[in-house]
Amino acid sequence: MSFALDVFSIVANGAGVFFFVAGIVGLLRFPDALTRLHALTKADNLGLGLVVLGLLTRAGSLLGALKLIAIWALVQLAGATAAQLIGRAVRRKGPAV
Amino acid sequence: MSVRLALDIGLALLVFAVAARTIFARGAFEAVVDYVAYGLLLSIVWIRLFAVDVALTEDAIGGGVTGVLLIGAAARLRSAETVAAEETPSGSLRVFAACLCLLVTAVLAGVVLLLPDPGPTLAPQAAEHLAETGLGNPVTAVLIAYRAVDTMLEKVVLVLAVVGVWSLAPDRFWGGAPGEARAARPEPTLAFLAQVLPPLGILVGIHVFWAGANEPGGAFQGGAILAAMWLILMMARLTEAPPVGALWLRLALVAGPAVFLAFGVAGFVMASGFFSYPPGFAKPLILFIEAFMLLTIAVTLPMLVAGPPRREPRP
Amino acid sequence: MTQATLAGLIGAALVGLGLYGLITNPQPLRKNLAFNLIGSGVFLIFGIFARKGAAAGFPADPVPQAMVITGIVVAFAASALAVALVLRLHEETGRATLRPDAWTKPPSDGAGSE
Amino acid sequence: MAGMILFTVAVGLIRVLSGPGDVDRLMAAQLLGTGGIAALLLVAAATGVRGVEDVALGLALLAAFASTAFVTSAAPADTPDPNPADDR
Repeated sequence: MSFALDVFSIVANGAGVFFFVAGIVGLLRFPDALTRLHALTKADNLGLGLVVLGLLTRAGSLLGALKLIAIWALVQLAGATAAQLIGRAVRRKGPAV
Repeated sequence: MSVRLALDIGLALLVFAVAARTIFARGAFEAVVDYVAYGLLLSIVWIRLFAVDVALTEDAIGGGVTGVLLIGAAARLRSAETVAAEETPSGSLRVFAACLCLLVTAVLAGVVLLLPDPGPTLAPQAAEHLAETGLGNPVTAVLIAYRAVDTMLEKVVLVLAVVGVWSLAPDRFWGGAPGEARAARPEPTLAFLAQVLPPLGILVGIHVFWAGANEPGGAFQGGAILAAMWLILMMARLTEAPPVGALWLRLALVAGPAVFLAFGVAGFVMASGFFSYPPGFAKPLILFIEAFMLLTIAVTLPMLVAGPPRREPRP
Repeated sequence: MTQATLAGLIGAALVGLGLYGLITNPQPLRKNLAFNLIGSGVFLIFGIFARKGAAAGFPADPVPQAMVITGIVVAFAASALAVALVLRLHEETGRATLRPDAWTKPPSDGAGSE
Repeated sequence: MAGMILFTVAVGLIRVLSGPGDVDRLMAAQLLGTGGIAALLLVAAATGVRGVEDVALGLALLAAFASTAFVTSAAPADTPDPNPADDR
């Protein structure tokens, strides 16, 4: 059982890292600010989400697990808000800002 | 172990690269964003040094109030940048400065490499009396019990800095509020964030403060998080900075050092001397003092960011 | 222990880097950033003292750690005051420069005058 | 694992270095924040240091601050918008 949990943890963490890499590649390769913003939010949500999921299996206590979930939820909130704000700034001033 | 060492070297190079960016970036705004990123990396370095309390301070202050202060300043100073760019010193001075800095770095690096291992330490002394303070976190014990005068004076420095910032106000604005008048309509997205975040932030701030007695955390870190929450309310324009003449504001600013000092003096009567706590009551007293310091920090830091008064006081 | 030494070496490098920025960069805000870099370099060197002083079951000596925490807070207060001074100077003269001869000229004098 | 995230973050930083505009720099800083949180959690799991969750929690709370400060200070309320019609 613990072996299965370990495998799950490693797979989830690996998938999280994959999304971070994907996000960075998007940030580097996409042509304009709005599409780059799109890539950024995916990395934020899925990358950290999967890393947190992987680490949840190792959380020692309920409080620790709740903290991990809270971290993810807060980053979701921050990411979504920042994306909105940046997106609006881009639209207001044009992509060259 | 070798993987970890490689990681550490990578982290070190990263920190250095971002620091170099901060110095050599073209525009001030770029430099400031680099500096914020640098603060984040630094808190990872502190984790690697097993100094979690420091990491918490670095990210609570560096990620919150410092970022807001510097980004705001860079945006205001944008128009002055082109003028200042003409005053870049000559090539020979740069070379001289570079040589000087390399020398300083070399000397410091030599000192670092020549340090004895294990080095001199006060940890056993800190551990010896830890039980008497009733605390589990040695860093908090050092801050509030062993080196209490330092910490009290540091709060005084914070208050003096606020006095300094406020004294930059033009005469006609004295007693007024910092910052611009509230906008007619706050930006909806920002307002949403500023409504959701503070309740959670206050919870986390108080948790960090409370946990600070035994786990990494404490009044500084908790206070900096609370300060950031007040700041986001002001940034979203859901609330305004209070006028600097407000009595409650001034009381809150001096509450921390005043209470701390009062208990320090009371140590003469209740215990063996200045800033000593009566045995058995140390922990409740420390938490009581820390609660007021939390308040002072949570009020001081946003006032430092908000700057001098910029509006005439209401009659 | 190599990690601690490494951190100390970055600290040394950061002090040098910050010093260079402090000397050569003409903008006060950038000087402020550079000064903060020097500060954090010094803090990191404190960090290696703390880590090397690990004893009595603590992973790091708490005394230097507490001093660094105090230092971070004081450094913030100092930067906030410095930033306020620069902003006020800018409001007053339209410039942000440390050259005294530039302060007396009115802001409308324009950028091309020197 | 933490290394790979750190590497990702490093490449992200190159973006910070070469970003064509302030917005890109901000996006890189945002991603760096999230990546930093992930790296922090993984480092904590790998080395078993206590209390790192609280550090990550603090970072997560403040993750939106740089972007917020940029947006609110980019158009200060005391200077009139140069061309208000452009707002929408």
